[in-house]
Amino acid sequence: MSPTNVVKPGTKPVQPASNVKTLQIDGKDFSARPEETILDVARQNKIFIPRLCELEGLSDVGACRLCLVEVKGSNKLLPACVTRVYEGMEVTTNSPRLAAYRRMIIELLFTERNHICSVCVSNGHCDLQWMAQKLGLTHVHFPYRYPKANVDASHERFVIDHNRCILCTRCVRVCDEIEGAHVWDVMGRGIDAKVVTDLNEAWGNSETCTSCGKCVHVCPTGALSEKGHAVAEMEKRRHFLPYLTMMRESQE
Amino acid sequence: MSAYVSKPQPPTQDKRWKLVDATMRRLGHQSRGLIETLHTVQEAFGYLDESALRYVAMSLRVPLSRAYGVATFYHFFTLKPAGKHTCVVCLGTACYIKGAPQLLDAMQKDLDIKPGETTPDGNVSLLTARCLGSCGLAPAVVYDNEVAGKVSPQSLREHLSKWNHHES
Amino acid sequence: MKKRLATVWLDGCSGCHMSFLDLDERLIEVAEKADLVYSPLVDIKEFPGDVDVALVEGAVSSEEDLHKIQMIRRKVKTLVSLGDCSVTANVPGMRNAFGVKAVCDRAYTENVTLNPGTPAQVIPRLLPYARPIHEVVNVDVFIPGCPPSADTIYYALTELLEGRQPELSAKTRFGA
Amino acid sequence: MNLEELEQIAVTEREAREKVRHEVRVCMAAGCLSCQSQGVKDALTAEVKNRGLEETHKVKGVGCMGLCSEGPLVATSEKQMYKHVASADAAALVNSLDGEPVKRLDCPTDVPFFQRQKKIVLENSGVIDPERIEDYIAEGGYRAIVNALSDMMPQEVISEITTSGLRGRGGAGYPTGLKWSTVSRADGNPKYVICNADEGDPGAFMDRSVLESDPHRVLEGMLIAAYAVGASEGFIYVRAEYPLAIKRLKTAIRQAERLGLLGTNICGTRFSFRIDLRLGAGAFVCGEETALIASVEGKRGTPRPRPPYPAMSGLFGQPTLINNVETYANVPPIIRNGGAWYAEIGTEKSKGTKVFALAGRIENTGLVEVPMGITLRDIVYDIGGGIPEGRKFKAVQTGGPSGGCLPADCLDMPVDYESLAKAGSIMGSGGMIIMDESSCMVDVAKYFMDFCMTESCGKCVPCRVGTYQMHRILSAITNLTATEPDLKMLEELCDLLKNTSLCGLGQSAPNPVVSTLKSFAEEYRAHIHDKKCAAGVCGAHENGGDEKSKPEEKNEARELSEVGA
Repeated sequence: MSPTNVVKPGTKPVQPASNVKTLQIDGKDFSARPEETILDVARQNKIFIPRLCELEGLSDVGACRLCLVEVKGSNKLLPACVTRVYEGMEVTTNSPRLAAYRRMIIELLFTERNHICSVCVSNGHCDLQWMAQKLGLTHVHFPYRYPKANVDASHERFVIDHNRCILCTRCVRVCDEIEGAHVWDVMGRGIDAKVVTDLNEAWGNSETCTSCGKCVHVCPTGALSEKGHAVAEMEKRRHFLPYLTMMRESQE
Repeated sequence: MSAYVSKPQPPTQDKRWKLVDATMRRLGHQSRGLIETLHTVQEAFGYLDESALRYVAMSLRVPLSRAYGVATFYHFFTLKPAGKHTCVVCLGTACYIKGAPQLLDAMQKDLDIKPGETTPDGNVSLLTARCLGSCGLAPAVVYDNEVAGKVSPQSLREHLSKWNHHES
Repeated sequence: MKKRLATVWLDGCSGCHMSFLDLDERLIEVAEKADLVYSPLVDIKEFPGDVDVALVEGAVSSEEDLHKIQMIRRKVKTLVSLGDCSVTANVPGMRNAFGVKAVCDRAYTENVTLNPGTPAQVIPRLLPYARPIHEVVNVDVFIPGCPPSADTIYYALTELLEGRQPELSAKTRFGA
Repeated sequence: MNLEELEQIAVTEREAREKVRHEVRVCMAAGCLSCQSQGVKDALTAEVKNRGLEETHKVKGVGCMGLCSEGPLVATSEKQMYKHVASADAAALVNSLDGEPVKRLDCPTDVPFFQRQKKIVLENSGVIDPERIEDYIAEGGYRAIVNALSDMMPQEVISEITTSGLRGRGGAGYPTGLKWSTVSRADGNPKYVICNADEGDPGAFMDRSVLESDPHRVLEGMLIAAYAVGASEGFIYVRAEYPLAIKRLKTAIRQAERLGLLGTNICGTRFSFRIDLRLGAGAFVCGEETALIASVEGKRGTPRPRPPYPAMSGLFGQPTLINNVETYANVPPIIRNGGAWYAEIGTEKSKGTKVFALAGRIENTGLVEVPMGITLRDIVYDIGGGIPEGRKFKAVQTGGPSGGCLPADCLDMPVDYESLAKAGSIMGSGGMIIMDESSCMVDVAKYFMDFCMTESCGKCVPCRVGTYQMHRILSAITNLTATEPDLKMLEELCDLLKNTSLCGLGQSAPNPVVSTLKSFAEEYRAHIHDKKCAAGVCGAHENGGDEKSKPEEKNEARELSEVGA
């Protein structure tokens, strides 16, 4: 299998592969460089592993837990996005048990805030919605929480609707790692955690926001959107991310 | 740009900022000193307001949103001023088993405030603690800065009425 | 022996019923396999017994909805949750974060000049939350979608009338 | 500083002690201080001064004596102990020193509570003045590090620790020697040593007591660790809720620096080590090592996936050793007496002693140190004095929110890491809460779930939303409104959180539920099917003040937590 040229941010540019690891994913043999993760190898070889917080071009946080896989010899499930390959590794990316856990995690996300797909700007272009369908979800069997979440439309071009936020922190990471502004961060903790701009002020008043819109486009759901879109009209464009990462690395 | 790079000035002339400055100096004005600095602000002023967060964040070159995220992550920090008196009811396991919930009930009935709230007259703040480590004295309550052990709803009421009569 | 089919309209916009009607000429095919024994589309007042399949549109929002769905559950073999309102509470559920009083005040008191005040008669009392029907009774089949397409409904219905369990996640989704 | 100089300080101190005919020790740890032991000490000091006895009578503030429920405690050098002492008793106590003990205040020490303990970590607690380094040195303190620096290679130090069989006392029980050797072999400079003193278990106060009673012991343990792994900088991450421990640690660090036991070129060697305090700010999750590191770095205390483990990449990306207070406190005696000596205490896999904080429905609440392998029955009934008011033992909770509730049929189980884990709990940091029939086990499970929900950092989905959902179900059960499907959902969530959460907090959050479901299933059934709570805790009346709902308003039971600003 051909090694990829994509380099994860946060890792040093790779020296010529001194050694190659061979591993099995779902019974098939693959080879990879030692600094590559299970997800890297799976992605290169078109093996689907579900995930929501991960986005190619951003650092990995291992927070959504959808990419957990079974690795022979480990009694714990391991997140594919941050687990490095090793020689002789045997990975199972799907099993009835994993499928059940993944469905439950998606269900929990749906119960956490108010995800009303039918009236969402991202309907039809939403990673959460798509993932739910992909994983065979037809309903949520945990009760919904119905929190009162606000919508901040103070920015002249963008809107944040906390009803749709799944706290993946892609916006936090893209703003910090790519744009370098660190406008976004997470406040509070646990079920009350929330993304905020600056000192939890209205986004439109932010002194640090450059209005670049990267956060909007990496957002997996309709939480961040551009103004002027009706239901189902907000399509995200993410092609800039691998490009910016590549250009940045070539400058170093 | 230049406003950002130049040395931030304390929000007020208050002498207590000197304490905050001293802490930041001791920690080399590095971003890693954020929590320690916030401790100093909280100790000096009793809470962290927006201007304090802004000053500390600028001085330590920490993004504003990160400073806010840190200040709201830790329960020890508060963004609002506390009442004249504080009453901390310990909700550690030992205290819970030995009747801390009844103490909270009594507080709520008498003062009509929930944990984390302050009476409308600003006299008493009710707080809860996860564990004071005074489990041998359960249930424990901290009146202002004084730990009291084996508190009953009755003794709690007596203490509260003292606060109300003397100073409010 | 023809199957006995019912459709029910709780708190929803009737869009799912419209989508059902979009089966068009396939309705005739369905009619050959099943009798429509109860529906807002036909003039039958009492929900009959021994219903094989019931398609339920809408969330459980009022005391009347609750009473109805509990009664229907007792009389139906296969209860189908049809559309996002019955599967997720959807738009009717958008009031849940605000509480009944605030919602009624906004609708019946604020900005109202003629006889302001929440009506106490005729209109059934709202429950504290509009809820998906499976939070109230057991549901056998879920067809998400707002509304589910006629093709989806057709597929699900024919499978059910043939006694098979439809596999719906590939055909529809929330908000579809 | 070398061994001779250290010995000189010890000799001077001992000579000063010999001049004193009577020493009166007043407990100045947090427990007794909160029952006005400061006043007792002041009264005693004044009494001695008034009588002009300062030459021969010494009043000394010491650390915790263990029996916190009977405080303020006072002990004399004649091994007489007094309980519930008040300032007014000062004259009587001073009189008694040359005569008969004061009967009405007598606190017998020939009882199992004192006799059955084996003190290693607490050997100086209640004996020395925690605010004087000389007192610690007189008891053999700092000899281990000074010896190690002159006579032992770092590798030998690690090998002693490995021989001792010491395992992490913070809860998980990872072999300490193995951890040290990993850090010592890790590439990277500088390396860091961190002491986890963020004792967050609600119901545990062992670490606080050690810090308040014998802070130098922890500093010496860290020094030895730093020498062994090659670290030059250390941090003690201590809860801001422990002001007294912080004050005594600051004093101790200053004193050690003055004597050259901390700083550059310690004892004239090339070994340099400094220790700084970092104050925790009220986040239980910071007990998790990667979260703790984030917090020391001044960030939100959220954990990150491991590997890389802190031993390879920890604080500021450097190799970092993290142990908890009690682990470090065990180190000086191990180096002083040898690993083999330590390995003789305890069981095959769990060596040494463990400090437990006894609390809840038990006669003797306080701090005890017992050899590993002792049975729970011995701790509860013999040392703890059993359940007060003739009530019946129901369960003992160990390990806090990450642990479980053990029923009466576990009482004869030996207390060691493996047995506790097998029974569905964990050793944890050492909190032991005893419950009688007045406690409802579902309510207890809800209490811990409430704790985990509020302490969840919110980073990973299963823990953030799962603890909320579990708490909701447990609230419904204790409101007597839950149904059978709720119970099934609860079990599903237990399994989900255990297997998919990012860190130990989420993975172990189901433990209190799982263990009570296993041992007290009939209580859950009674709540759900018969709508009854045998302990009379649950149901109509509000408890804990956190429920807005009344049972008849079932639909309102779901809490609406404000997310919007």
